[in-house]
Parts: sequence; C-alpha cells; structure tokens
Amino acid sequence: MADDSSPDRAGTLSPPPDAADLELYRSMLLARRMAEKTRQLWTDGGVHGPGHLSDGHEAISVGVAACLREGDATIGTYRGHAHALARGADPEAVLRELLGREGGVCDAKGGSMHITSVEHGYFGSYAIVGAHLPIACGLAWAQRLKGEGNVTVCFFGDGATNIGAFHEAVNLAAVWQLPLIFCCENNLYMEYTPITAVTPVRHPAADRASAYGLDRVVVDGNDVEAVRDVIAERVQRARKGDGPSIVEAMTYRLRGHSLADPAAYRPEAEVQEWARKEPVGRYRTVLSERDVPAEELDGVEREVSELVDEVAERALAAPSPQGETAMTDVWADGGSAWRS
Amino acid sequence: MADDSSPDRAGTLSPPPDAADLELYRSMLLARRMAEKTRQLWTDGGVHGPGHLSDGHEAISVGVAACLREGDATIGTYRGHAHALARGADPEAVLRELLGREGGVCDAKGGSMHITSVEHGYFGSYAIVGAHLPIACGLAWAQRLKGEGNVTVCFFGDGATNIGAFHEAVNLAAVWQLPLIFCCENNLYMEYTPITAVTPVRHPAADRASAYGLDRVVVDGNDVEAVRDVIAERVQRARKGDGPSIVEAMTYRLRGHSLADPAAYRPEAEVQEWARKEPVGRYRTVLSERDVPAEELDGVEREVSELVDEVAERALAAPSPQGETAMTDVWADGGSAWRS
Amino acid sequence: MAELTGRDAIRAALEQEMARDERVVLLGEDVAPGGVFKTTPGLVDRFGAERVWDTPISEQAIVGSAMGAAMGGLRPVAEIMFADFYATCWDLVANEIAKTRYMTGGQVRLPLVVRGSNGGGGLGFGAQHSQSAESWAMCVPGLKIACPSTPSDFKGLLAGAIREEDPVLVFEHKGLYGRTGEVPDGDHVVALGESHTLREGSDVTLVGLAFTVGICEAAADQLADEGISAEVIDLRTLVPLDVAAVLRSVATTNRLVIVEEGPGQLGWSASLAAIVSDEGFDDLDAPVLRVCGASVPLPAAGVLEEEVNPNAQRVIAAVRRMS
Amino acid sequence: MAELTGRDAIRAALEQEMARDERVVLLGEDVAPGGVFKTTPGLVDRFGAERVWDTPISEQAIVGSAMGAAMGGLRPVAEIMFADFYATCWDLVANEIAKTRYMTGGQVRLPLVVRGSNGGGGLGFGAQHSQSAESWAMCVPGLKIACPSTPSDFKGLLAGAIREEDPVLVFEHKGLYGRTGEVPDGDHVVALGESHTLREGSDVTLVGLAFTVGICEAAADQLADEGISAEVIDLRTLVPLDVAAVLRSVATTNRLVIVEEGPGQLGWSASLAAIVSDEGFDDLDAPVLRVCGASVPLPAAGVLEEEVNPNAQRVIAAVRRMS
Ligand SMILES: Cc1ncc(C[n+]2csc(CCOP(=O)(O)OP(=O)(O)O)c2C)c(N)n1
Ligand SMILES: Cc1ncc(C[n+]2csc(CCOP(=O)(O)OP(=O)(O)O)c2C)c(N)n1
Ligand SMILES: [Mg+2]
Ligand SMILES: [Mg+2]
Repeated sequence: MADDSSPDRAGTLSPPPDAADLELYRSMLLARRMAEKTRQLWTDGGVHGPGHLSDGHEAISVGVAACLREGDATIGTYRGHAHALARGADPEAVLRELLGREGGVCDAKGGSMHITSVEHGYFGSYAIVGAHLPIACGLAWAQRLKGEGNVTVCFFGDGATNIGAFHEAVNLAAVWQLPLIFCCENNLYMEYTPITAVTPVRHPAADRASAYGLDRVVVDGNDVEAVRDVIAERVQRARKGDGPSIVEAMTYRLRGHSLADPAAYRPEAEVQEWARKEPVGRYRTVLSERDVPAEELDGVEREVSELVDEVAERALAAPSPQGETAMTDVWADGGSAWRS
Repeated sequence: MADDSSPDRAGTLSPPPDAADLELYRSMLLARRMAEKTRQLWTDGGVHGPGHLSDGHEAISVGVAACLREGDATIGTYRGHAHALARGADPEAVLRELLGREGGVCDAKGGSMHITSVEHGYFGSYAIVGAHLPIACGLAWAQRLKGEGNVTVCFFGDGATNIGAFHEAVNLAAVWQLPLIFCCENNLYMEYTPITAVTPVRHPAADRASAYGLDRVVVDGNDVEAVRDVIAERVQRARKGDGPSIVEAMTYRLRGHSLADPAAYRPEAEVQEWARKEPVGRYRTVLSERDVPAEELDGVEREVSELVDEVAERALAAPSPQGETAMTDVWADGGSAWRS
Repeated sequence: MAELTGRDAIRAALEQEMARDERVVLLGEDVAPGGVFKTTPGLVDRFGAERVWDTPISEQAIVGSAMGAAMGGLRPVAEIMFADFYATCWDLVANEIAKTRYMTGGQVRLPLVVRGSNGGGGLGFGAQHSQSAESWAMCVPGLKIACPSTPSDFKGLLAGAIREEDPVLVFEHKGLYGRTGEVPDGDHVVALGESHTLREGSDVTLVGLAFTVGICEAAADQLADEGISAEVIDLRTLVPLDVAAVLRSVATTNRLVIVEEGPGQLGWSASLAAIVSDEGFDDLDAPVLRVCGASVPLPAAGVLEEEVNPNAQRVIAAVRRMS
Repeated sequence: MAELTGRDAIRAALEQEMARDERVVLLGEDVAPGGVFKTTPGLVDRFGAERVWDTPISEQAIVGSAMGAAMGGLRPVAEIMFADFYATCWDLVANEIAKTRYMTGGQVRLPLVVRGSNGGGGLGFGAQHSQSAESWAMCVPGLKIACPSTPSDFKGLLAGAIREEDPVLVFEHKGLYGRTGEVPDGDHVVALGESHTLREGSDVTLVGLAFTVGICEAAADQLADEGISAEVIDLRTLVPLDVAAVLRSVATTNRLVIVEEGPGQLGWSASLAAIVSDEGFDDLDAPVLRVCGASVPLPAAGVLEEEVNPNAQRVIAAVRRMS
C-alpha cells in the first residue's frame, strides 16, 4: 500500500499488518451482517420502501476505504449501505434510517437509497443512475483547490456506464486532471438485464477508459486485498496531482437487485460459481491460510453479529420521527418556507 | 463508390464520371454562395436572430450526400444549411426561412437553426448540442425494421462529443447494430474554445470509437472525394446490416461560429493555413488538373451565383407570414388548442 | 368485462395495440423481461425482440430513439421507469419531441408515447422516485398528457395515446398498479381530452387526477355523511384539459376544490384554479381551493410521507372552510 | 452610481463577489473568453484559470460539479448558456441540487448559483433558445429562483444569490442584457424574496417579472393617460415568492393583472393567480387576469414571435376587461 495512505478512521492507530487484515475482515463482515439484518427486517415488514443490498460486493467498499484518510470523500449509489459503513457511519443510525425512525442518519427522510454520512466523508447515495459522477467531479475540484492532497472515490454500477452523465463526468475529470477515482462495481447485471446485452464492449468501464486518455484497469472485486492495492496506487497518483483513474472491479450480487427481486433471471450455474467466489468467506480462507487462528476469526464474527443484533434492537425500539420533521431542512435556515 | 450507392436525387440520371465530379463542385459552390448570400442578408439586416454558416465545411455535406439515395436520412445541427441543400432542399425556401418570410421551408417558425426538408430526407437541424444523435438512432431503427437497406447519416460537431447524448446514442447504435453513420465535422473549435482544451484525446470522435467497439476513422473533411469514398464504404456496410460507424472529418470554419462572431480568438496563422485548404477552391484545382476546362468551371460558378441571386431576390420580395401562422401546427390536426 | 389490476390493464393495452398495428414497438429498460413494475411481461414472446427492445440505461437514447422512430414511420411506446427520470432526458422530451413538429412547419408527425410510473402513493420510494412530473410536462406546449386513475382508463387511455398522431406522455401512478377494477374486454380506447364525472353533486365540485381521484371519492363519501353533496370529476388528461366540464360543474355547485398530489408551489392545479377563478368568477361563492402536496421533496419514512401528501381529511377541511 | 448594461452589471457582481470571497468560483462554456453574452470578460485575468474554468459542452458535468464543489466547501457560480439547456441537466438541478440537503437530513449545504440567459425578447432565437424556464424550476421545491429586471438588480440579486446558503437559479432575460440603468457602486447586494413596487397606483395592480416588468410599466404609462392608476410590482424572485406584497397591493386596488412571458398553459403566474384568488377573494372586484405567452413553442420570425408574446396592448386590454 502507498506510504501516504493511512487506514480509514474506522480503524485504529497504525495497526500491525495482521491486525489490518483482521480489520478488513471485520469491516466486510459488518457490511454482510448489516445486509442480512436488513433483509430480515424487510421480511418482517419493518423496512418500508425499496432497498438494494450489496452482499457479495463487500470487498470493494472495504478495500477502497482502507486506502482513504480523513478529508477524502466517497460517494455512491442507492446500493450504498456498505459504502457508508466502510467509512465509519454509525450502524445504528443507518438501521434507524432504514426503519424510518428518529435518529436515522438522514432524519428518516432519505431512506435506504440515500444513506449519507458526511461526517465520515461519505457524501451520499444517489438513486438516479449516473447523477453522482458529475457531483464527484465537484468534490474533487474542491479538494484540488484546497491543495491538501485529498481525493474522491466515486462508486457506480456497470449499468451506469451507458448513461450520459458517466461520459460527461469522466471526460471532465480527465480534462481537469481531478483527484478522482471512478470505481465501477461490475456485478454483470443492471436490474434484470445482463450488462453484456446492452454494451458493445466486454468491460463497460475499463474498455471506455481510453476514450478519456485513461488506463484500462480491471480488478477482481471479490479480493479485498487486490482491490485495496489497485486503489491505493490510483489514490497515490491522484494525491500527487496525476489525475483521475477508472477502476473496474468485477463482482456479483449474492441476491436480487432489490429486496423485492427474487433474481430468477440469473442462470443457476452462474449464481453457484459466484457463490464460491464471494469475498467474505474467501477472505476467511485466506486469513486461515495465513495462520490466523480460527478462534480469532470466530471472535470477530461473533462480535460483529452481536453488534448488529444490538443496534437493530435499539433501532427497532426507537420512535417514529415527529411529523413536523417533514417540513424542515429544505433550506439552510432549517425551514421550508417558499413564500411570504 | 459502392455499387448500391446511387447519387443523390439532386443529381441527374447516372452521369458519366466527370459529370459527377462537376456535380460535387456545383453542390459545394451552391452551399458556399448561399452562405455568402446569407451573410450579406444578415449584414443588411434582413436575417434576424442567430445564424451559423458552414463556409469551409462544404466538402462534408456534399461528399456524404453523394453516397445517399432516396429513403436514406440525414440529420444535423443548427449549422445545417449546407446539409439541407446537399440533399436537394429548395434554396429559395431556405432563404425565405432565414428571412422569416411566407413559404419558408419551416413556415418561418424554425429559422436559421432549424432548417429541415423532410421530403428530401433531411430530417432537420437541431440547436441543442447532441440531442439529435439519439433521434438519429430512432430513424435508423425504423429503417432497419422496414428492411429496405436504407441508412441514416448524423452530422455533429467536435464539441458535441463531450455531451452525454453522444455517448448514449453511439452506444445504443452499436448495441443495436443500427444502419447509422455518425459523421463528426471537427472544425477544431466549439464556440470560442479549442476542442483540444476540453477533450483529453486528440480526435474527439474517432478516439472514442473503440469505447463502442467501432473502428477509428478520420478523414480529410476538406477533400470532397475522400469524404465521399470513406462514407460510401461505411454506408455500404450499414446497408448490409453490418452496423454503425463513426467518421471524423477534419475541417475548419472560414468565419466565426455565428454571424455575430468575428472569431478573434483564432490564431492568424491557423486561419491562413486553413484558408489555403478550403474545399471549394481546392476542388476547382483538382478538376483543373483533371483537364476540366476553365470555362466549364466558370460556367458552373456563374450558374450557381445567378441562381442564388435570383432566389434571394424572390425571397426578399416575399411577404411576411400571417400572424395566425404562429398558432398552427403544434398538433397533427394543424392547431394548437390545449384546453376545451 | 374482466377484473384487472392497473399493471395488467397496461399490458392489455400494449398487447391490443401491438396486435392491431405492427408499427407499434416498445423500448425501455428491462421491458423484455417484463419491466420492473410488471407491465410488459410476455410481450417479447408474442411480438419478438425486434418490436420489444431492451435498452441500456440511457434515457436520452430511449426517448430520442422513440422520436426518431416516429419520424421514420413507427409508433413507438417508450418506457421511462420512474417519471422522475424524465429529468435525465428532459431535453429530448421538452425541447425536441414537444417542438419539432412546430419548428419544422408541420413537416413531421410524432405519434409516440412515453409511459412510466409517477407519484408517491405511500410506497416509500422517496424524493427521487415519487415525483408528480406531469406538471413539468404541462409547462411545455406540444406534449399531450394522460394520467389514468382506474384500470379501465389505464387500458383505454394508453390505447388512446397510442392512436394519437401527437406525442403523449402517460403518467401511471405507481400506487394504482396494484389496484383492481373492471376493464372492458376487446378493443377498448378512450379518447384524450374528456374528463369523467364519477358522481354528481350539488354543493361542491372536487377535481382529482390519477391517485387523487380516489382521495376525492373518499372525501365525497364522508361529506355525504355530513349531508354535503360533492360532485367528483376525474380530469384524466391535462393536455387537452377539459376546462369546460369543470366550469359546467361549478356553474351548479358554485364551489371548487382541486386535489393535486404534487407540490403546491407550482403545478397543474394552479392553472386550473386560475382559469376557473377567472372564467367562473360569477359562479363562485367561495375561492377555489387547492389541496396539494407540501412544497418539499418527498421524505422516505411512511409517517413523513403521509404528512406531506394530500388526503381526504384535508379535502374535507377545505370544503368546510368554504361554507 | 454608474450607468451599466445588464451584462456589465452581472460582471460587476461576479467581480465583487469573487474579490470578497475566494471560495467563489466560476465554471461554464466559454466563460474564460468572456462568455457568449459577454457577461464574464476579464475575470479569468483577474482571478486566474483555477477560479474561472472553461468546460466542455457538458451541462450535466457543469451543474453536477457545481453541486459537488458546494458540498466540498466552495461557492460555485455555474453558467448555463441558455436556460433551455437546463433540460440537458435537469436531473442534476431538479433531482440532486434541489433535494440533497433535505434527503440527507440537512447534512449538506449547497450554496451555489446557476445563472444563464432566459426568455425571448424579440431576438429571434426561436423555440429552443427562448424559453422561460423559471417555471420549470418553480415546479421543484428546493430551488430559489431570481429573475432580475434592471441592471441594478442584475448586480444586486446575483450578489445576493451568491451569498445565499441555498442553491439559487438566476434567470437573466436575454432581452435585458443590453439595456442600461443606474447601478450602485461598491458593495451592492439585494436579498432574495423582496418584491419591488415600482410605482404606486390605486385602480389596478400589475405584476411582472424580468422582461414583463417593462411591459407592465409601458402599460401603466398608457393607462395613466386614460386616467387609470396602475400599481406596478416587480416580483424579482419566484422562490421566495413575495405573496404578501401582492396581497397588500390588491387590498387597495382590488384588481390584479399578472404578466408572464412563458406559455399560459402552466407557469408561475398561475400559482400567484390561484393564491391571490383564494387569499385575496374578498378584496377582488374582478377576476385575477393573466397575460401570458401563447401555449406554443416560440416561432423564429419576428412577426410570429410578436404574435405570441405578451405586450402592453394585451395588458391594457386585460385591464379594460376588468372595468
Ligand atoms: C437514470 C435511471 N434510470 C433507471 C433507473 C432504474 N434503475 C435503478 S438501479 C438500475 C440498474 C443499475 O445497474 P448498475 O449500474 O449495474 O448497478 P447495480 O444495481 O447492479 O449495482 C436501474 C436501471 C435509475 N435509478 N436511474
Ligand atoms: C447543450 C448545449 N450547450 C451549449 C450550446 C451552445 N452552443 C451552440 S453551438 C456550440 C458549440 C458547438 O461546437 P461543435 O459541436 O464543435 O459544433 P460547431 O459549432 O463547431 O459546428 C455551443 C456550445 C448548445 N446549443 N447546446
Ligand atoms: Mg450492475
Ligand atoms: Mg466545432
């Protein structure tokens, strides 16, 4: 990893290498357990409205977060819970948001598709495909003007590579040499349609990089260390003023596009194949092979599961927001008056 | 030229080769004289509103039109007079439109930026950069469904390659394998800004082709025969169902972006260099070298100049449209009622 | 007559029109696998992949292609999954589709339909997936606008839209996809521009559109219990707008409440209210009142969404304010 | 006081604010060479290329970058050359900029301005370069909207917009860029939300916005000759909307005519008319009348553009209709 990439604030002070590995594992597990809990809360009827989970994608958000420091920004999509958590967002505030309770991270106004935690550098989840890529340009522009060497990482799906905003944003970032990494989570599908059916190149992000004078970078998005290493290099370049990158990380959703989607359109063999490659269990195997004792790994798992159970319980016990909340925070003065 | 590409309906029945050459010359001259006339009418105050001429670009519209047949479609930008004329639009109706007179090709409702002549296969001039590229996809889709082997050619500027609609349209055309040729007229500038200042690749259209699985094609856009030959090959492929192409034709505006623009931002040496390469005089030299007698060339010039003078005179004598015209043709029933 | 859901009624209209006229083609994201709101299942099997195109996520390319295809002689029906996404292709809709016939002096016809889900409906879709975009469209001359409220109209108005020679946007309220109702069998077509008076009344006129028609009916039920007789009009289309029917009704009831789901700041109810306040001035015994959504983005939590949406209680309160 | 054109007043506001606050940055197409409407000449020389960015033709990237930059602590001013082009980036404006503060529970502020040319003004720009897009914006809660009518307000309202903590769209009527007027020297800032009563009158209130303020004044002049005393109010901003001032005026004049350039089908005048017809019901001796643009795309030819635009004669005719 690059010298100037310190671990995310969710981590602890300069941990020894194996502790950092365990931290990657813990962080992926947190995302996984939170997704599982969310699915359960939805099945139970507590989570209302649409929800998009990213079980299967965890290595990407966690691998990226491991390269970032305070002052760096991330920004993502409706499939954004893991991204918020990886930067250190409070799991309880996230669950309260999903459940529509007081103390939700967005005051219960955003919901599942808009999880945001600006204090942790996660500038939000945007639910209209592609829109946040131009926004990411602006975040990176501000960072560049401040001159502190901070960077922005922008997550998006394979499907987003075909919308106009993608093209405008990557082009602008390249022209302006912004400190910005575009990180495509290619999970092979837009909603129900395989991305290859609607894209004339094999790698919808990486194969477009040359159109903006950028390198072609593809990484195994289910290998957390591979993601971390590739992103670390790109972050280092960006910090030095060497401009933006596109990284395409190959991954797969373990489940449907949204909570309501049984994902019947995917061939069973493909699903099975990717289940074998899923990042959390796979990384456990890696760590075991590095002689991390099973008890230690079990301990992390237990700890994370307990944490998620606890915060879910507290979130479920939280009250609904006051009705008046609906009329606040349109404007910076806290209100919503539009006429006198 | 491909066997199945017959000359545009503006031409005559299968002319012998040198007659075809003269026809290219005549057609370019018509565009040039019309541009000059329009500039004069604007200076005299007769043309109201914005106007974008394409003196310097003539080889492109004419070279393309020479590859097309009835049933083929073209579509272009606000800089569209030459494109309309090359397909056979009536010069007088065009000038009436520019002057805002009765009998204008768009009933004086479109003006300079929206010259359209559907009966000649020119589906219009669109004034919002990039918008007509997706529209071209639809024209080509309809042609493909009809199965008559017709094609669409879509003209746009270098500046248009950075807008989202470009990306969406070229991608869709490639995925759907549409019979569509995207023809970029790269005149090195958007309005006042050199295209290289805002694009991270040298050839804003051609260097993006690979992002859509297409070939990289650049042509000298001031060489009418080169344009014709490159386009003819691409048209032939499209007719056979081999899908879309992007062609980038290099050219230069002889004057400003619009009638009101003195174009002071362009280096004098660059202007001079391109003045030497301008397509009309250059093609006259080519024809002279092929032993076409000067009198014949002079004859074409005189004929075209007289035609343009005559139609201008008639157009200037035409009355303004009736006020009620403003309230017609919103709807297919001819009216504009929106309530009962 | 069959009892259908809104979504099945849409499918029925598409099937009816595609069978009738082979120029009718569909395109949109995930339309071949049946659409995320399950409005197009099986159509690709019946009509083939050349007439039911799955597109990339490229709204500009979708509606732009629809326009070009219409110019080329087809009668495309494009799907925009959520009406909020019109914002990603508004240039094609508002600047090209709406204006090209006029700008070209009538050289082209654009018989095309763009349809998609609209509004909130208490489903928790939040600020970017719940807007009432029909008012955006009404700001732009050149677009016809249909907003059906019943399964019967989901079928009939969509078929009517497909048979129009002009571009029509059909806004399908997502809260109505699952509601059932009687739908005529066979060829069922409703012409655009005719409102529907659901019940007659003498004391007040309630005007609704799409989801708010049900709110008007619920309010009318409760008002009836209080002895107030409300006439309920379903506008059905905004362009053409059946102002005449509303004025006729107000001539009898002398009172008008308009119920719009979108934000009160600006929306179609303002136009109707302004027109009736003027042209019905002498008939009105009380000001025309509008019950609208609050002028805020739509919040996600159920309790908050309820807080900002119009409902029958607010309509009743408005009626009481009038007397 | 200096006599400035509208375009120079804009430049003066930008220079004033960029000198005052280094977080203020500009971006847009051709802004460094001075802009196609010559509103930004010389700014790149004074403030440097890092603060005056020339962009590609990428409206989504322009306004999206402005939003991101605001989230990152800058105070960007983006130029959209013609307001019609908002359609190419409407998603960023209507779905992101307008909603993100609310959707995130107030986690972000978005102090940004998007400015650009609006309206027709008889310049022959035609259907795709002459729209009155301020009404599109008013359909979407979360955007402040300023529409200056004088060089003084071109400067003051733009400076006020830049100092706002919320996103503001400034619509500069292209017919006013060349008109001159007195502009205060030095720090000149006008707060958003306060209308301006240009002249007092007792018989009728005329309300205008941007270009139509001049139409109201011309009408008031002619009405004065006929012995009719018209009060003229320049709304200045649509959000916040100074309804109170209009109601106060109507309480005296008992008559209101609103003059909007955009199509009458739906626009801001409908909202104001609906509100005043309700809240001013008892004060009104006649229906609120709206004089609006025709509900057609704007035609190119001068005689046709005149045909569809509001003008003083139509305002006078409306006033006569009232008495
Ligand atoms: C502009 C736009 N069009 C369509 C949608 C509906 N939609 C939501 S997610 C999605 C698929 C996105 O696919 P991808 O970018 O690959 O991300 P993934 O969901 O696979 O993570 C679609 C089409 C949307 N939100 N925005
Ligand atoms: C979406 C949009 N943005 C901006 C403009 C203003 N504009 C008109 S022409 C032009 C430059 C276009 O450059 P290019 O595509 O190279 O075509 P050229 O004019 O050089 O032929 C610009 C920026 C526009 N019409 N549409
Ligand atoms: Mg995907
Ligand atoms: Mg150019």
